[in-house]
Amino acid sequence: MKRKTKLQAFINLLAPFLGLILVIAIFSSMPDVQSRFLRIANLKSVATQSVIVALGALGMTLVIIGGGIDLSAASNIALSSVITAYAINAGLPPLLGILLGVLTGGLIGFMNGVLITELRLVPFIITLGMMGIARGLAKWIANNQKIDAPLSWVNDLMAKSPRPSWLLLAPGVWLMIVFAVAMAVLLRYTVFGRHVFAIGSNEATARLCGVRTKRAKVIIYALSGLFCGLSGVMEFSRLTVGDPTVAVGLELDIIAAVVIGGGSLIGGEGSILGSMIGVFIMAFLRNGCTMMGWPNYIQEIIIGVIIVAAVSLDQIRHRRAA
Amino acid sequence: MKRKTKLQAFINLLAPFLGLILVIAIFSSMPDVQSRFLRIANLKSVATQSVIVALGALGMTLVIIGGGIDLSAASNIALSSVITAYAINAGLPPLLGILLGVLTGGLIGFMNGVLITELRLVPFIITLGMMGIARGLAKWIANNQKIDAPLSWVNDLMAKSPRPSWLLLAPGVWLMIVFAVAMAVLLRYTVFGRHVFAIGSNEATARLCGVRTKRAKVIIYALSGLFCGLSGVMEFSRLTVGDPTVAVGLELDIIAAVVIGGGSLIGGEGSILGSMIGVFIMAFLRNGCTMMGWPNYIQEIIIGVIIVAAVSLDQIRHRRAA
Amino acid sequence: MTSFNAGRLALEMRRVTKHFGATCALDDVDFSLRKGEIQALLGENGAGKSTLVKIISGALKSDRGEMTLDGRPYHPSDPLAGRQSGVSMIYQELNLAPHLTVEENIMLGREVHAGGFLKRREVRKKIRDTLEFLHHPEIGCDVPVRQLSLGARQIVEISRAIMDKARILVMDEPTSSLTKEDTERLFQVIRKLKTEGVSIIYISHFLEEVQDVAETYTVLRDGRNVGTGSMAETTLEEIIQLMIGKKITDLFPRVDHERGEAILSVKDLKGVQMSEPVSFDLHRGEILGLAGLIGSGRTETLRAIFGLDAAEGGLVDVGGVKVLKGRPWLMIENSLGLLSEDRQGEGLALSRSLADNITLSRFSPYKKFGFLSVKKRTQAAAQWINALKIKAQGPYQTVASLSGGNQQKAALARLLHQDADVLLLDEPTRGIDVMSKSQIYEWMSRLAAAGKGILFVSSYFPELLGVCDRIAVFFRGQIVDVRAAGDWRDESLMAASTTGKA
Amino acid sequence: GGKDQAAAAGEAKVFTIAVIPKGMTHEFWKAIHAGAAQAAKELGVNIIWKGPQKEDDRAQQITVVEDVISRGVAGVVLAPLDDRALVRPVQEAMREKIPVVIIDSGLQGKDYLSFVATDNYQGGVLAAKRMGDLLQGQGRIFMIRYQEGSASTAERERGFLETVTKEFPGLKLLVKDQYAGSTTETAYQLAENLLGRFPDVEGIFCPNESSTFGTLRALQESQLAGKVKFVGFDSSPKLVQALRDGHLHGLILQNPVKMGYLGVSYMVQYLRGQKIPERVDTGVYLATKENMDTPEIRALLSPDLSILD
Ligand SMILES: Nc1ncnc2c1ncn2[C@@H]1O[C@H](COP(=O)(O)OP(=O)(O)OP(=O)(O)O)[C@@H](O)[C@H]1O
Ligand SMILES: Nc1ncnc2c1ncn2[C@@H]1O[C@H](COP(=O)(O)OP(=O)(O)OP(=O)(O)O)[C@@H](O)[C@H]1O
Ligand SMILES: [Mg+2]
Ligand SMILES: [Mg+2]
Repeated sequence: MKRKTKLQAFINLLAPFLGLILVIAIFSSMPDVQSRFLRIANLKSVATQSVIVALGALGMTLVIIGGGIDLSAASNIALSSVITAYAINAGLPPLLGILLGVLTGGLIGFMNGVLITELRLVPFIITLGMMGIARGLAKWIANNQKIDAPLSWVNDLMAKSPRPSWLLLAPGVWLMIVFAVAMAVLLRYTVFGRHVFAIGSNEATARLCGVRTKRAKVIIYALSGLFCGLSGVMEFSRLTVGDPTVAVGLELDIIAAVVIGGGSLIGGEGSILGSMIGVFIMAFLRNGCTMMGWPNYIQEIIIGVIIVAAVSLDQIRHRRAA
Repeated sequence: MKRKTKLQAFINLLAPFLGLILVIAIFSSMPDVQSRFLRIANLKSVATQSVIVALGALGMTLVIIGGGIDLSAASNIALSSVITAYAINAGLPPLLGILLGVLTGGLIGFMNGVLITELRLVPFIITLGMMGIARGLAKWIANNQKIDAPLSWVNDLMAKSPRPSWLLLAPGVWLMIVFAVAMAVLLRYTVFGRHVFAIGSNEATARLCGVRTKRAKVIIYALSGLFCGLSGVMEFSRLTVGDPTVAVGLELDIIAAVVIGGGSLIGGEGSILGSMIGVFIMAFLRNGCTMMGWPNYIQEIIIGVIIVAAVSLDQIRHRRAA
Repeated sequence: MTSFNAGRLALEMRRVTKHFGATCALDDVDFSLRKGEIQALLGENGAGKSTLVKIISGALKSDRGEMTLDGRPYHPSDPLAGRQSGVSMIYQELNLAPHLTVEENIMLGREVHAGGFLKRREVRKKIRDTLEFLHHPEIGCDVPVRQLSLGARQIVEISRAIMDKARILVMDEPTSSLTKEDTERLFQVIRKLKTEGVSIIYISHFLEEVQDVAETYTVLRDGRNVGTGSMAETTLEEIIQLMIGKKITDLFPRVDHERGEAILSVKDLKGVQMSEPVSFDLHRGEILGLAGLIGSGRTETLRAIFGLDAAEGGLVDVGGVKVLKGRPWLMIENSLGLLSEDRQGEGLALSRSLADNITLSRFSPYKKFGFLSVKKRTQAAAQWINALKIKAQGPYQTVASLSGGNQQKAALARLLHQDADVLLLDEPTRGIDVMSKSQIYEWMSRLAAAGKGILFVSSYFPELLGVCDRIAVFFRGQIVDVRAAGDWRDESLMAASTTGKA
Repeated sequence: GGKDQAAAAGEAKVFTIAVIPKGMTHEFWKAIHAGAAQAAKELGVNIIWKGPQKEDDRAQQITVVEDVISRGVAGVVLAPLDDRALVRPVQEAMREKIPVVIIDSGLQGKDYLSFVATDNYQGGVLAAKRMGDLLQGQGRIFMIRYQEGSASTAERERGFLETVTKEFPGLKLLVKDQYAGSTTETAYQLAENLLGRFPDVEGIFCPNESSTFGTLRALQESQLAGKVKFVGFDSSPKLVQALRDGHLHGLILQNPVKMGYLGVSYMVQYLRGQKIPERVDTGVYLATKENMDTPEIRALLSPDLSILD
């Protein structure tokens, strides 16, 4: 029994990597890009490109495990990036700008949570509404334009070649790693994490067992919002401008990453490691397709197929394990 | 007892209209557009504008009542419109072009259904994958361009002032009405309709009660696909070109319309009448905001707020009824 | 009278009223519970028992009325507040998070932690001990609950309640899926808790059980308290009379039925988790009982027959039609019907109306040119609601808002409406009151008389003995013995199901 | 640096040049692609034609630039979606010794070889002048905007607006802050709704192809086509037809084929060690029903895309 679970745990651990390994293997064997694909420089740029989706996915994992969904994530990222740019442009110190951006994200998330719990509406609708509201606000604040904030150290956060070169990776990538570990610990080793799983699995039960479900849900959405805010700051750092039209439709990418990584939209299932793998599967796919110079429509089709394939693989594994 | 249910039925019937009446009342009382808003010509154009979303919503209602979701709807619409344009451009008779467009939609839907039932994956993922695949195909077939098909009677289907003028409304609007009635009857007065509700409410129960759940689900998605195909034909008719980039993000509008109309994303609830009202609420909102000359961001914010408000109203009504 | 009045009041409720829309679930109910008292709460289905205890636990709020706990006013705002005040509860409908493991479920809401970080090692041993104490060491701490059978889940639920050092323990039908042995074990636990000063409210429709464990009783009828007293000073008949307002003469009414030719024969059927293939025949006009312990494979057998779960192999022959790889719809076409033991998870479409649920497996009478007559269907549903005395506002009421027992009746109504020739009944009387039970036994008897075959799974031996013609005993996934009902006794059934030896 | 290296490699090596548009599905980008392909064919180089996955998404264009740098190309011809956001990736390319030529829209800084583009502001001015002529300086008009955050169309809108206010005070702008959105359908609906509100409009200007076409459809549907003076931007077969039918009274044209052609050929010339100009204006032109059959305008209205097949 004990050995069985250990073996199974190992398979469970490896299986999600399989998809990623497959994608990397495919591109590494393509004669055109072979030599370039696995170069450090390319890996670095894939890592940097992943930061924005990854940060969003950290929060989204929490939300999805808790049985919800956050469609406003991408708009929230855009709004936060605009707020950061606005603040820095208005002459505030960059750190304060970052703080404001992150807090804006958190506020939107908090509002999501409060509305969902107080109006007792499905998260899909509340966050769909918030998606429009946040995007509209972003455009309003930016006055339908992009905001050209003066360059500052904020814009180095996502520089592919970081300033103190011993950092190796962009500070944003390190932030992503640190937060991923923190979130994994939160989900696995804390009471709150346990409650998130319980709420996603059966909210009524959680409530009857004395979990403060409302409070927990507000925290879940607020946390997710904070991550969107941070992601928005990173977006600003990368673009060097605050762009209200950025990240349109990105929420679906974020959700797809979580689901590819084993998150269940019914709730109660998912993991940070899985979601991060999902993020990297998508990032490597995009990167590989672009390097190959394949047309975008081919890329779109391939990504669609991979999403289905990755999740089916995961499903088959689960079924065998059950 | 009997009277009570009758009264409640009446309230249930009226309540969804309330949102629509409210929206219309607001704009009709705005001094700026008052005189113009309720003109026949404007109503006609709102009706015509609604056709595409409405046809999509007919299928989506079925899918959502059955406990699923179809994210590929908008891409499917684009693909079908491209196929129709391609066929007509290639010299096929327009009727055949329409047929091919509708069937393409049906095929994509059928594939959704088969994949969902055979791979036993959540509809969200399959249709998310299919969303990319259909969009990619559309761009591929159209060679990343618009397809300029020669004008034919197909393009009169969505003419605001229809050819035989006794039609009053565009043939497309009549089609929408006919199909809406047909779908409402299907849902309420046929065994298949009852099965759809049962599957959405509890799939295990439906299976236990002898519903061929797999077959029913394939039919649901195929039907939804056919409606997307028809919607694509209408899109082509309206634009006179087959545009692969059209309707990006429209799936969320369609879903929102269904949910505003009382559809529950958990399944087992929803109605055609409600969804149609949802469609018109959104269409009148867009129309009114544009007529008022409000900036787009205000419009985006207002629509977000209305989505949340409409659904909350519905929720409160339900709670009171319970 | 002496023992009845002794002891300090633990809980007192005064003039508690609760409405659900037009339904009055509780009407000016007074209720009191003493320290260390084991009190039975009895009543027909829909009498308001669950509603009353949910108000005590904080899951529901009363419209009106006062409550005191240990003399202090007590108005829990949510279940958490209730628990913190020392009220622990086992809900009628199992209350577990399917994705979480046994351990996680037991500790849910009361996790042991240091600064928010879980401390798992300490609780683990306690959980093991508790499960062992309940004689279910085989239930692993790390198994996700969704992989457990219904009975095992009930054990998990009980473990949770008794680990939660409560002052008041409420049990709403804790033994509905338990066998006699497990029930005995539970009673030992209850008595032990009593000596520790815990007060217990015990709801059950197994009246002999209740008589065995409870000292006092309160009977609810139509949301009113119609009598309270000492168990020792009353008889079952008196209690039943209080519950339903009249006397019940025959608990197991019987309509004579003749055994005919075989209508269902199962050959070498082997479910995925069963150790040995199963073979048996069911005849027309016969009620074949299946006895066994939790997880002995009865449910699995029924599901495999009906094609709900894949079987590794075997043959099912229904009235001459051989079905190898059954699909449920095919089974229904072959006039088989199944009642699931899990009414909430599988048996009912909770968000749909009674009419929808009752007619779901047979629409043919209401179909004309492919269209349904809504009126006819509603009328038919209303007839079944009357026939089974389902307490509801009408055919339009959603099933979710019915009481547990009435939901069970709705599931049964669906199966009866289906009019199948072979009925597979998995714990059909779970949570159903005495009166209705005897009515259901009568139905079964009558169906058998009409030439139908009935497979009757139950963990409640008296009903098997009272209703069946033959009884088969399952042990660890295989049939160990089949005999005519008259050749079994309570003890021999028990012996066969626990040891596997006839 | 790159120059010497490339020159050393000489004619023996076939260069691969990445051409990165803002999007891939507008006719405009097709024409650029055709020009680029033509140059590639003539000069014997390969091109990779790759835009952002989502049309007009700044972040994704950055990703594409980074990815082609990773892949290793001889040079990049880029139509930046943003004059600021693309600066850093372009700098990175330069650091990797990959030269960059900018086409279509401007880029801040000086980290590129050459800038080949239309003067968008001038395009707006030209449109305003045409509108003024058509209405003889008097009338009620719309200016429909393309999309939030799009710099090149914003320039055209600015050119139009400033010229109207300065030179044609008699033109009254009924609408000037409504965005058509990125697709034809959204433009169509917007125009339809605007026409419902202001049926007495006399002139309309749209700043790009999709908004022009959407508005055209709305005019045709409302039986107003031909009655309302309509000036659009860029070309597509349907717009050419509308010009011929008198539904459109002016189309401001750029020369995308030339832009693509020059972008690639300058890049190759640079790689081969030749000198190239820093700024080239490919010009804006006005097409009307009268001049549309002149060879010069016809080539702009219906560019030859056969090379792409
Ligand atoms: N959420 C609800 N909405 C509407 N009516 C309800 C709801 N919950 C309970 N009721 C009604 O209240 C009455 C009492 O229900 P309750 O569950 O307390 O009965 P019970 O005594 O526990 O019955 P059982 O023995 O069947 O479990 C029933 O008529 C039931 O239909
Ligand atoms: N304690 C348990 N732990 C894990 N699995 C269990 C447990 N109890 C039952 N099962 C699973 O359920 C299967 C058979 O249970 P089944 O439900 O058929 O039994 P049953 O006789 O109907 O008993 P029950 O009264 O529990 O329904 C077993 O083979 C086993 O896989
Ligand atoms: Mg109850
Ligand atoms: Mg069982």
